[in-house]
Amino acid sequence: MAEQTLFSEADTTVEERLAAEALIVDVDGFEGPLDLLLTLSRTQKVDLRRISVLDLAKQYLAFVEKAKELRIELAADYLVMAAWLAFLKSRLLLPPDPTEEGPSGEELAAHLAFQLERLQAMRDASARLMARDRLGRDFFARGEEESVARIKTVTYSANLLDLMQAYARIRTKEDFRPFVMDRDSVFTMEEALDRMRHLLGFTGDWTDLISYLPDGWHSDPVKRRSATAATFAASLQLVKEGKAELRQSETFAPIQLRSLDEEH
Amino acid sequence: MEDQIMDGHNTSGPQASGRTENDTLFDAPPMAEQERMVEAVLFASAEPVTLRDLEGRMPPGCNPREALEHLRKRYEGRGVRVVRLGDAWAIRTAPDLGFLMQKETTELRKLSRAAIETLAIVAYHQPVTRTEIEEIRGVSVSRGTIDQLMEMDWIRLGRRRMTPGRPVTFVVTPDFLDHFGLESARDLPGLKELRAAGLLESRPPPGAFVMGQGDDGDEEPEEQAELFEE
Amino acid sequence: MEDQIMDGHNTSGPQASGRTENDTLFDAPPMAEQERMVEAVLFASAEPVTLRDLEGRMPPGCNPREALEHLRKRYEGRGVRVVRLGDAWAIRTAPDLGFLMQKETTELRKLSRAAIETLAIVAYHQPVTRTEIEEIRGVSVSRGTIDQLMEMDWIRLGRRRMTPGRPVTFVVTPDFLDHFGLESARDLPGLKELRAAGLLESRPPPGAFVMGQGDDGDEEPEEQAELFEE
Repeated sequence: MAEQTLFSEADTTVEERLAAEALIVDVDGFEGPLDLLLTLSRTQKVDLRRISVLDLAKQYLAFVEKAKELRIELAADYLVMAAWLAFLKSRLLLPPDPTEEGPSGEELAAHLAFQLERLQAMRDASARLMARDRLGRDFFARGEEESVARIKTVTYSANLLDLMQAYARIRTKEDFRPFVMDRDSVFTMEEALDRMRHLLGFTGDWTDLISYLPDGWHSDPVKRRSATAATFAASLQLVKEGKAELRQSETFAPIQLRSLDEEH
Repeated sequence: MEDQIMDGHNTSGPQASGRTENDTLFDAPPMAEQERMVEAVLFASAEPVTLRDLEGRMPPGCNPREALEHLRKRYEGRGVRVVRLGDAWAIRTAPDLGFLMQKETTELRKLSRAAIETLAIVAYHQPVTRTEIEEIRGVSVSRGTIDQLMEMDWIRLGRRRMTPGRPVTFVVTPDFLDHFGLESARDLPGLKELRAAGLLESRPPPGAFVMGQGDDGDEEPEEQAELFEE
Repeated sequence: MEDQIMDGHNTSGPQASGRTENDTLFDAPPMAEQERMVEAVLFASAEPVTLRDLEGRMPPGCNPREALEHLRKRYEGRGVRVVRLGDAWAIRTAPDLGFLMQKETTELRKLSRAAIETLAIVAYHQPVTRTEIEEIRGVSVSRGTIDQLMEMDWIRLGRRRMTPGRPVTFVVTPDFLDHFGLESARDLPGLKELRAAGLLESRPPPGAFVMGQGDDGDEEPEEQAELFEE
């Protein structure tokens, strides 16, 4: 019944429907499923301790359904809560299964009611707290602090935040160090291209690509890998430019390159 | 007078030790005089002054606690009042005269609903872990909220909880008490009723179906009690 | 007169003047109440207050001059006095109690970055040697920085490390805990918690250490615990 007052469009007043829509559209205004449940529970107009969790679960599920119908994106929390409430609802409605482990529906419902009551209590408490007479608004501290004796003690100010931030700064210094590549063992494609443009003219026939690797880049595996990759990429570039052609007799066979440039 | 001030700095040995002995031989000033001293110190400072600080400043043998009680009575019903804030004391204007003080009113920082609720939860449930705050509110506590409350010096770190993960806890500060005119956290409005209703308990959810469960569900009630009692 | 009384909403002329007359017909608060008002204003104001200013703040029909006279008499012989400064009035501590006011003249200075970083390292890694501090900071620590922190009584010498050279270690003091509102150095939040609170923007380097155990895993926890107990 409760969900009817919220959602049924048949016999409700315009105001009620507007209110229901406002509730749905304003889903971002709720601070999570618990907040929404608390708001819904107010429609029951009873003490939070005597709330019907079953009705509340129905209301919530209806709310989620309605939100889906209206194609409102609900955050995952809301859907998780919906799944849990659906489970709770079934537990409350079905006769207890003696073989089933775990807490009873009533226990779960009681805990939810407790959570709602506690949240409401904290809301009331914070309202009462903020309504108290407050320093700087209702009552005041000494306006003019006195300094009589001229004894200068230097006190250094530092608060806990300073301390923690300083520590965080030191411990994460590494994270902020600019990333530096190990240039020593990297042969770039530009370098390879440069080198091959020079060499291409001197090699008339098919030549193994590996022979284009610069001196000193053959033995160290790291260097060799980088130089091979760069040389291969550079050779593709040369083929694209129409200056060379590549061939390979079979998979994993040596790749060979020859110049296409007629003038050389 | 100078001599007292100099106590920290080591002046020549024999003289200094001689004085210390002498000091304990002096009779403490009469209570009326002690009350004047406390009055002067409290008036001069905008910040609450701790009992320990008063003891340190007043001549040896003084009983600032008793002097404070006299002073508090003296100012009852006056334009300013002697208020207690935890271990510290301060003079504050009477709240009913706030209307005279528009000039002094400071713009109170606007706090978000999340911040206000978090503050209330820390005050009423202290010492409380972040997870417990989240469990009570049903949503995660945003990054800035705790930070902001700590910056305002209304909450601070308490003792670590002796549970797995040893999570840090939060408690309210003397500044918080001062701001809201509370003698101690025990004087929070409605605290007794809330406790009697069991609403300050951190009840673990039954069974495996845990909504926003904490890794530190097991609360030691003694710890909290201890904090509020002293 | 009219401005004070009026709430700012300008009603039509004759009506307004009619109200002014009415207002002056209200009885002024009793003198005891006026005295309270003057007391609160003098206390809370950052500067001496002139009679005119008092008149402006108090309800119409008040006689601040008379209230001041009463207040001045009331404070005769007390720890504070009502004093006249030119044409303005203020509450000041009695001159004979000036010796109590020494603490009010402290100068606040911001701790240098080197000092706060060194302090943070000692707090998080204690007991820690100077060499270790330098390793963590990545720069050398000047003699002055350590001296300053020791002078402030925020760090002190701990036990010598049982390693070649038997280097001295540093630990934080109870004064440090007091100043930073900590129950123990173990209550300092770890990197993870700092990040959760939004104090850290970056992600941890792989295998980053977890607070508490530090990178000096060879430190026996007992040693630290012991240090804090005394």
